[in-house]
Amino acid sequence: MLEVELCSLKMKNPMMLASGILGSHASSLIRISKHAGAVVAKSVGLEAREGYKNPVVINYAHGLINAVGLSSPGARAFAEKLNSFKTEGRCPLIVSVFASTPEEFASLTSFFPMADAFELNLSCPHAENAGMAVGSNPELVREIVAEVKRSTEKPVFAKLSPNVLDIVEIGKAAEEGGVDAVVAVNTVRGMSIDITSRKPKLSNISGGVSGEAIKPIALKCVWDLYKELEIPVIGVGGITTWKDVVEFILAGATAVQIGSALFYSYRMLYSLMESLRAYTRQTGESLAELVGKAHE
Amino acid sequence: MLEVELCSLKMKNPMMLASGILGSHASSLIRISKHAGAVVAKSVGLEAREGYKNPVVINYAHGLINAVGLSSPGARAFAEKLNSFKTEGRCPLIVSVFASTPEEFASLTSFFPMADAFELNLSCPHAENAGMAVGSNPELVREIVAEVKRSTEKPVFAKLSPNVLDIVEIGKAAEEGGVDAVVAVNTVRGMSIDITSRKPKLSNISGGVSGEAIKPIALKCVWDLYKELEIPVIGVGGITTWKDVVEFILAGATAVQIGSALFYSYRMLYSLMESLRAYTRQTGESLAELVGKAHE
Amino acid sequence: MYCVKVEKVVRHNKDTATLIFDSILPSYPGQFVMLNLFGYEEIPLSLSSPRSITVKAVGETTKALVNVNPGAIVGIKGPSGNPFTPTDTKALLVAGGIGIAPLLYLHDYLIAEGANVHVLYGARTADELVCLERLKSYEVATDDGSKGFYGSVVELAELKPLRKYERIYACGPEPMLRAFHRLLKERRLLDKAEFSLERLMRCGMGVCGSCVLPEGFRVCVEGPVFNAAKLEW
Amino acid sequence: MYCVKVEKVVRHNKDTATLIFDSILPSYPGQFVMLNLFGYEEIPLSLSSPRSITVKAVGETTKALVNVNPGAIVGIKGPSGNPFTPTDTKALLVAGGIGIAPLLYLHDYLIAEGANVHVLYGARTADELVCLERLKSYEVATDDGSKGFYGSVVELAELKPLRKYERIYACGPEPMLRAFHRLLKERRLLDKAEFSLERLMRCGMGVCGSCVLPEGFRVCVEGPVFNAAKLEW
Ligand SMILES: Cc1cc2nc3c(=O)[nH]c(=O)nc-3n(C[C@H](O)[C@H](O)[C@H](O)COP(=O)(O)OP(=O)(O)OC[C@H]3O[C@@H](n4cnc5c(N)ncnc54)[C@H](O)[C@@H]3O)c2cc1C
Ligand SMILES: Cc1cc2nc3c(=O)[nH]c(=O)nc-3n(C[C@H](O)[C@H](O)[C@H](O)COP(=O)(O)OP(=O)(O)OC[C@H]3O[C@@H](n4cnc5c(N)ncnc54)[C@H](O)[C@@H]3O)c2cc1C
Ligand SMILES: Cc1cc2nc3c(=O)[nH]c(=O)nc-3n(C[C@H](O)[C@H](O)[C@H](O)COP(=O)(O)O)c2cc1C
Ligand SMILES: Cc1cc2nc3c(=O)[nH]c(=O)nc-3n(C[C@H](O)[C@H](O)[C@H](O)COP(=O)(O)O)c2cc1C
Ligand code: FES
Ligand code: FES
Repeated sequence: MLEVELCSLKMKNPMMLASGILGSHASSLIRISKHAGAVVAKSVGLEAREGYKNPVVINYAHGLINAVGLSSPGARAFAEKLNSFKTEGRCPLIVSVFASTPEEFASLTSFFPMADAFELNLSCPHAENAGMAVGSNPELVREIVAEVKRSTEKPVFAKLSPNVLDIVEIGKAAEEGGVDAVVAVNTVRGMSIDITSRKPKLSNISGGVSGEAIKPIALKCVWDLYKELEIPVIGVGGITTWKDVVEFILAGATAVQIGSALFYSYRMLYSLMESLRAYTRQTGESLAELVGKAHE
Repeated sequence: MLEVELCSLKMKNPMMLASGILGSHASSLIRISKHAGAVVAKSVGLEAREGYKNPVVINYAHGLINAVGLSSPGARAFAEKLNSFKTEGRCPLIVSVFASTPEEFASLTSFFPMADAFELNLSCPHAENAGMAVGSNPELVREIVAEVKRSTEKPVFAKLSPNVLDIVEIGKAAEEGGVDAVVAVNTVRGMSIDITSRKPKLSNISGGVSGEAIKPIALKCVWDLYKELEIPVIGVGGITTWKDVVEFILAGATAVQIGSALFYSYRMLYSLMESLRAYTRQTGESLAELVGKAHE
Repeated sequence: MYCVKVEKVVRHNKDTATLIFDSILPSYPGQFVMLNLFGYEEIPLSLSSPRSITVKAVGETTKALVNVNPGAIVGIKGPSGNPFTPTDTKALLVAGGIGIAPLLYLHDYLIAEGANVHVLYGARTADELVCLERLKSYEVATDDGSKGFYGSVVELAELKPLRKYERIYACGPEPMLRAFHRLLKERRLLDKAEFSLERLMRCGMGVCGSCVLPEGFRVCVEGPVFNAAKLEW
Repeated sequence: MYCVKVEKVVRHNKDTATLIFDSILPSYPGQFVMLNLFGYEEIPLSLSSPRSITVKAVGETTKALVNVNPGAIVGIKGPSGNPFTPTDTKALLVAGGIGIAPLLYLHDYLIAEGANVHVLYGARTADELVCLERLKSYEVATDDGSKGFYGSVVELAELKPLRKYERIYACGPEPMLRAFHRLLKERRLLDKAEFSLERLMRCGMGVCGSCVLPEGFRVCVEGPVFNAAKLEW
């Protein structure tokens, strides 16, 4: 009842681990893969990158704000780290890549033979020359996608930012470039100030808001993309309960990603899976049947 | 210690009632004016407008989502309603106006001799031909502001939307047009779906998210506008506690607006005022001294 | 918002019905819900018991509600609003038309509290009087004299020794409530009385301002039940 | 994040100090805080008592911390992480270098619980041994023999009847912990032992993944204290 097929990936349930959450080590990805439909590794670029200084993540009553700054060991070193997922992982592995140019994006795919699909980070809101900086220009998005598609046979997903005037415009550009699915959304620009020290709480001053606060914002993006695109939409942003999963599916998400909710527990996906199983048993419908139902 | 002067308006504290919250009747505006630095009336257009069907507001654990749809009795009727504020109001009255063209905007000001200032709604995310629909185009924003400024001697504020790629670009356009202050932000696009009925909860399908959820998003806008503009910034979005007020002031807000928090209590502004008084007594600094301090 | 199922529909006459839900809504008499009949509008309705509403068809949504089939799912926000202040002594309930709805709940509640409850209930015709079987002690008035007192419920009330009652509760169309307010004022009984008012409601949660009274109160939060003395009528 | 004031700074030697806060942080021994010295980095530090940290200067932030002035305001996230499992019987604490910090807190806590506590504490030189005056029963080891046993603290431990202790707690540099792990494994005592580990931490709240061990555990959530038997060393 929970199984989903997404661009040829067979997933045991529609829940994927979102990029950047516990995705820097094969060991945590393997652990989470036990109950995930798929896992997305932390975004990786060609070269090693330090990321911002601590503090890079803060939590508030309604979610998290992070400015990790795409820290990563670089493609070669990360590929080595991920190798053990091939034998021990229990679900498809999606490798998230960031870069500044179409060529650079395309050059990344060959490093990761263990990947079952690629996710293009066109949406990190707090990185220079990467993420949103390249992902808010529809022309560039189309080119990036097209170039990456030429470099690999595997499915390619484009992860979009909500920090644009019209996310559908970017989604359409990705679709025209030949992308297999869109992922909506990455974090929403935001920040927080400590009133005692009178300083921004993040070393980078601002970052991206994730978690429950952004759920209605992400849901609206999924709704709009589902309406206007032909390709599948993967919903992400604030999903914390099984009801949230259903809400995103009804809005049009074929699959969902879960990030910040792991804050509450490593076993999050397991308990969501159990609840979703109970739900489908009760309604008698598979989750796949519910995709986009709220549009009817 | 709490007094603020904003574009020649003398305010007993930096807290203004945000537009659209309890702002359709003089009686509620008068009641709130007792403890507010200023009040902004519900946005009004030239003609009467029904707004959307109920449900128009929903609440979730982290804020509200509304699609009232700029319902209003039209300029003439509303001006009559507001008349009694002149004698009974206890703070400056700001009239918020929406329209589709610069000329229409400008024509509205003459209806409201009781207004101490005007706020231009360039940012409602769920209205056709008004709000964001006109407020996301920098050229048009510049023209609207210029035209309105020609129509009145009173201070004019431009209320901006966070649903754009670059709010500073719009803020600068308003500044170039001659606006006296910018107000950031209006609500963030969002929606919610009821999983039992499998329908969007709002009659308009989507609406604008307000309340605590959007505080970090609004704060980032205020921070960026303060950095790049010369004119005062009025901060709004999710302010619920006195600490939030201080946080916005540190980020660069000369004054703040409070909307959704009135959900908790009509006496919200009173209790915030008392807390802010205690805070300034403790630190020995006036709130006006703190504006933008977190940038240092 | 959450959903409840309509378990049973009791038709009282051609345009009034009581809808009984499949679950109890924790509430006090006088509180209302914002009820969303999907595909129609979300409207405010007083609870006529902890698990029912009693609704009169006056427009599109109420018409659809009165004709709803058992099993229908409706969205609910609330119960919310200020309830009636209960008493365990002598209470008079004064209802006009569908204003009986919240008073039905109050009636049962006060009797359970051990109060001595009497109801004055007016309508245009006998046919419009509903749920009389639920009332322990009542007198009715009809505009056309088709049942009970010939005249309005306020005229009926004028004949009564109102001072005898510890508390007086009223709900009905605003002209009726205003007339009753005048009567209570003359008799200096405003303090003892609570009125349940109606206003156009949009949000039902105290933010939009559409239900605000000239006194500055919100019907959805400070009301719908107000002490009659607070109303500047 | 919230802020606390550094009330007092106790310098132990040229690069180690204890910072005492103006308020108690509700916590258990073994838990850590993410401490933000504004202008520097936010770093993980174990509590050395409910209101202090004991820190050794190894880089920019720790250097600045050791030299901080009383009155300084620092940002705190936590206390968080898995604490040591307490005991009220016989306990052995094995510290290497600044690894003494969480064990100081544990030492006081176990004694208050009525446990019989003995400490083995190693460092490079006598000068690096701190807070000895807080320890009730201890033996020290130095790499250069400048005080106590001449050798490493693990070599010292090897000479001890470890089986006598109900629980064994260790904290120190990873090579030391790995050597001690081997020793405990040989003696089949891994089950009785808990180790406090360090890893580069970014978020300190279980989401970023930078502190994850090859076993899949997060040092910031499932750790920093782990049962030694769970470590695949
Ligand atoms: C606190 C409160 C409690 C109420 N309790 C009950 C009750 O228990 N039973 C009952 O039958 N009715 C009750 N009402 C009235 C009920 O809400 C309206 O009859 C209903 O909203 C009309 O909706 P409609 O779509 O059927 O009619 P419409 O076509 O919208 O309008 C028909 C008539 O109803 C009036 N009306 C429309 N919307 C509202 C509104 N939101 N509030 C008040 N009047 C409105 C209009 O002015 C018009 O005269 C209550 C109203 C309030 C404010
Ligand atoms: C759970 C935990 C508890 C700790 N408790 C204490 C304590 O009580 N007292 C104490 O003095 N130290 C403790 N540490 C170590 C302390 O966090 C590091 O010494 C500190 O982060 C170094 O920061 P720096 O800027 O001074 O040095 P840097 O210039 O950043 O680095 C100096 C050295 O410290 C290492 N290091 C840097 N960052 C970290 C990090 N986040 N975690 C671990 N090692 C790091 C580097 O690899 C390098 O060798 C603890 C670490 C962890 C993970
Ligand atoms: C600490 C942290 C790090 C993240 N790193 C990345 C990243 O490297 N690449 C990426 O595409 N998204 C990254 N994200 C965004 C998430 O993948 C996700 O889109 C976002 O957090 C919203 O989902 P959530 O509310 O379930 O967390 C990160 C989020 C967090 C909180
Ligand atoms: C019910 C409701 C109605 C609103 N109506 C208006 C409006 O008419 N004009 C306007 O400029 N903003 C309107 N807003 C936006 C608020 O003024 C404010 O910008 C926003 O809610 C964020 O502030 P808050 O989080 O304090 O509510 C409305 C908000 C709500 C919740
Ligand atoms: S209905 Fe919105 S304030 Fe009462
Ligand atoms: S430090 Fe981020 S998961 Fe542990």
